[in-house]
Amino acid sequence: MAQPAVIPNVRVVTLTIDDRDLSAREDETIIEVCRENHIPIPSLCHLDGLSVWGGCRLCMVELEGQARLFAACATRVAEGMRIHTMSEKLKRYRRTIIELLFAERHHVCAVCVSNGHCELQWLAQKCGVDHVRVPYRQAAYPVDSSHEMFRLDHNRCILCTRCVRVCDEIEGAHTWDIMGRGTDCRVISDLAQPWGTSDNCTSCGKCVQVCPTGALVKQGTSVGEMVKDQHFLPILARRRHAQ
Amino acid sequence: MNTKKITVATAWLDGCSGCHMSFLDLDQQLFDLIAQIDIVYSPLVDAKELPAMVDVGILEGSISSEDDLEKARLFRKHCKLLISLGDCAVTGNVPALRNQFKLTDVFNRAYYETATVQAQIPTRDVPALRVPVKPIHGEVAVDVFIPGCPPRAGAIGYVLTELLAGRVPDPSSVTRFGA
Amino acid sequence: MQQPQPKPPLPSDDKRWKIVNATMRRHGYTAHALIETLHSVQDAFGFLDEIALRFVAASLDVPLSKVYGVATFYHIFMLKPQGRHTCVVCTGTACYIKGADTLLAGIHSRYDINPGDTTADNRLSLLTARCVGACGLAPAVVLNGDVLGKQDVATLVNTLEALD
Amino acid sequence: MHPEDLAEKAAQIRAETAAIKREVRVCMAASCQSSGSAPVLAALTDICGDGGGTCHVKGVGCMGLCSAGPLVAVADKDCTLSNAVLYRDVTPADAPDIMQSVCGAPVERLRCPTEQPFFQRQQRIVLENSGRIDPDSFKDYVAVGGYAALVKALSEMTPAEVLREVTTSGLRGRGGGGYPTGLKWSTVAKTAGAQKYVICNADEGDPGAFMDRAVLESDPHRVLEGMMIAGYAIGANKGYVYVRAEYPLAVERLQTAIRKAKGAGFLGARVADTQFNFEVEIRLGAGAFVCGEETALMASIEGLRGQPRPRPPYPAEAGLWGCPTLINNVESFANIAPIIRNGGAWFAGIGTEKSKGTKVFALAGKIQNTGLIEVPMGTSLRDIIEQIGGGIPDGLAFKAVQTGGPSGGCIPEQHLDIAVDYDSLKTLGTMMGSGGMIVMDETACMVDVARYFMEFCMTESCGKCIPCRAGTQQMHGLLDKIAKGEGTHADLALLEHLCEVVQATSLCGLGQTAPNPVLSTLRYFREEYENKLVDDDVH
Repeated sequence: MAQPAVIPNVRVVTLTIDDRDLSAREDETIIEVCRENHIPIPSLCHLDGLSVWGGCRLCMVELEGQARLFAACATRVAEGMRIHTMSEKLKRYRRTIIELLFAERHHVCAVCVSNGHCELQWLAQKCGVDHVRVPYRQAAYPVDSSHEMFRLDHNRCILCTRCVRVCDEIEGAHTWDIMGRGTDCRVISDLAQPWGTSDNCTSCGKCVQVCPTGALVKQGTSVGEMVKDQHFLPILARRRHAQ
Repeated sequence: MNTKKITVATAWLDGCSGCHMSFLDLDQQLFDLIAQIDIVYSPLVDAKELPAMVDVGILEGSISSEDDLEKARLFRKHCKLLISLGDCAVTGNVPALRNQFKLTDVFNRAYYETATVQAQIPTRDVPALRVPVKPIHGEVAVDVFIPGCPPRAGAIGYVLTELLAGRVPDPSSVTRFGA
Repeated sequence: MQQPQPKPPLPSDDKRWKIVNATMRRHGYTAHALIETLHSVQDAFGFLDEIALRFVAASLDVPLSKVYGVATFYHIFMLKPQGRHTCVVCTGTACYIKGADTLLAGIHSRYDINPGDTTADNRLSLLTARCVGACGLAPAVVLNGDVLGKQDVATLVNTLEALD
Repeated sequence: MHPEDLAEKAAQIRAETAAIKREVRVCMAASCQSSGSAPVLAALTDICGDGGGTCHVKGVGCMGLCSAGPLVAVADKDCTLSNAVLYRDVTPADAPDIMQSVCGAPVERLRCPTEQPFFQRQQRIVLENSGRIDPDSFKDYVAVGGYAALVKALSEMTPAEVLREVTTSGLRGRGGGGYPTGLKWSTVAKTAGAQKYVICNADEGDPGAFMDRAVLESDPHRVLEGMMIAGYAIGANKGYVYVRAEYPLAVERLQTAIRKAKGAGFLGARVADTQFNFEVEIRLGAGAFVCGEETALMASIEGLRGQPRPRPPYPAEAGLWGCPTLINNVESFANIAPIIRNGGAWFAGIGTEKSKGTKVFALAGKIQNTGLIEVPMGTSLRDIIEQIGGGIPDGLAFKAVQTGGPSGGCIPEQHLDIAVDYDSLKTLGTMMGSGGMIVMDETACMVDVARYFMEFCMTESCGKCIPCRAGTQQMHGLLDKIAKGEGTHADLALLEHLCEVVQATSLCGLGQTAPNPVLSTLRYFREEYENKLVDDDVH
């Protein structure tokens, strides 16, 4: 993956992640350094090329000498940092957070067009979620099929806001936003109207590609058929920011 | 090798029987298993009564009716170890999709709107439906979960083989929701 | 050089739009005036309808979805018209301890409305608030902007009955 | 302007009213207004007329004992409340009798004794003018020494000296966190930036807390003065007061104060004829508790959804519109003027070793004297509740006092002797919070209390991070189940696990502290939970 041109006066720091000695530029975040070094850190809201959101809390890591946990996506590295990404405590927390997501809406994998290509599903498996201990919330959400090319199934939305950010920051349309608050939050287009009637959606489909689950998909796809392609994002992001 | 065979009971609650079919898909491996286990109660065999004590109980399907609940409780009571087999048992899956609707709407849809002859809601000899549909562990404690829709035959074989070997299986390495 | 977005015309010749416009002008039509402007719309019209949201969005050059997101995030903003009278029952801790829920139950049994509802005759809207800061007078309600302290179901329902 | 000029101006104002010997003060804060103090003020004014030039009727701010309102005090001018003759539950019909008593014997049937601990045990610094001056009068404020600290700072002190006094004072953030104010100011002062901001957090969201409301309604100039001194110390020329829309009277008084301070040359360009410029704007909240969190509050000022963002960067480095920003709470700012006037060392002499000064508490719930009090840090909870608060009404027994709002916890009888400060409350599993104290008697169900606070956090969660958004809802569901007597031991274990996860992983303070009411009630009243559990035959 292409990197932005290295700015000469950015210092290089040394640190350890899970007892591995590493070096990194001081303007990098922990999650960026982990990804470069193939250290797996789960995340659902972070995406290279989009602004930091810090909402999914799956990338929380432990820093030696600090009592609280830090979100790897929102924390810059520093000289001498000693980071732990896979403690038993973190694993327990991550598992619970994923269970909370599964219980919040209807993620019925068996009948999802993203089945087998879903970041939530992968993470559930990686984090050992073989069942959900909290009760399912049983709230019904609508499916918006009004757009001629794409479909939005709120039941599968995890509110990561990748779609909101890509539409605003990369496409520049800001068709999407979030309405309401708390667990009543919902992704909306324009004045919470059907997507197909949006005045400013350009139908570019970036939101669909960055969506980690089967919430935003192409029309006409059947179970397991929706495969997402996000390779364009770092390229577009770099060119946008170079402007 | 155990001298006494491990006893196994299975049942399907609100499910499509696909998980049982997947179990049968073990093909050749079934013969190895049968040498070590004794299926004492199952839709696959003739036995009509659940024995007083069974080593392993396997439940497919979600708890959608009073009958399902009763059977799940029965299994919990009489099985030393209880396995939730497949997504319907583990998550509620497709049967739980009806939780989004009112029960009356579900009945109307099933027995009036789509009926071609004698539209009526059956009331006799059918178990009452429960609201909401729940996974097995929503009502009784479960020891091992095998997600999947259906879980692959190999995954079922792996879990049983591990249990027979006296190990605690970790199905998450070979299974996931929905597949 | 980009041209500044031309300002949209006022939605109608209703004088209240001029008040709204004045609020936006005072803040230089910047995007960060959004919440102040929505307050101004609600003060003038009692609630935020689609016409208002579109007008504010166009005037401040803020995306529609962002305006809607803000309007629905804050509890004070109403997207539906309210009844002629508004009764806000405080559900802060002190009021809760002293029986705010019995006030709500009392209103429910008399008018058959829950918080967020308006009576069918459009006479009374019932809302709740997270502490109006009148804890010394718990349980308190705010009726048409006036705080009434130390309420019980009988006094409150009597007061509500006496409204026109 | 020099301090002597201001002192002269104050003397001039006092001279104008020198003939007035006696004052009739009517509480016009929100609580007494709700009880009908406005018609009382009108009736008294009507009878008094010009008072023969020696008596004066005026509206003042909060006198503290809100439950006994409307309150009217008859006093010699400049006399403090504890030495005044106080009347309670006054109606307009009582006006003639009260006016009679100005030069005669007190009206016994209306009398509210001020010898009681509620008045005598308080030490008023933040509330020193509250209930004495007319909050809408700039002159009243100046007459009692208002703006002297500002003028002193601007004319006689460098910003570094101001920072030093605030640091010396040991003042800690009164919004609840208890972060050292001097350190916060110094950080913003040190951060480079052409544009800096001062924000006054008046989004008093904790249910059961109304200290900031009373300060804003009773003495708004003092808050402005504190903000300006802060602006001078850190190099900011613009301030925002973010105040709840639920406090219309506070907003009105603040607007008046800003207008009058501007008119008098104490706000705006060239404050008090110095080179210092400072503008203040009011921004209205719109009913979102989470906006008390500083990054959410800044998002709200920027016109956005009030959702917090990860820290660092802290507001001191990158706050409002990315500029270095100082955020303090109303009560913190209200402490600044006396600190500058009397020196940091004077302030540091009050309170406990690590918590200096006084603290304003709002007493509410099942307690005799509901209202507002100000006591030195280190006063024991027992003193506050039994002495100052007058104990529990209706002959019932004390059960717990809740502090810290939805982020705090419940303290049982056995810990009542603890000296209240930031650190001692933390060791009890609760926190100072902004100062709300809700007293509960023996009839309270602690599971229900925990459920109440969890419901609060659930509805106030902004929805950004998963643990808070979904976790509070699941915890509420479990508490509801347990409260209804349907919960199992497995449910209680799951609840405790969720508490741990939500506390450790939530993005902002709302989520991180949301489990506190559950954890503290479990700590002290676990048997109440366990008594409600049903046997778990199937698990």
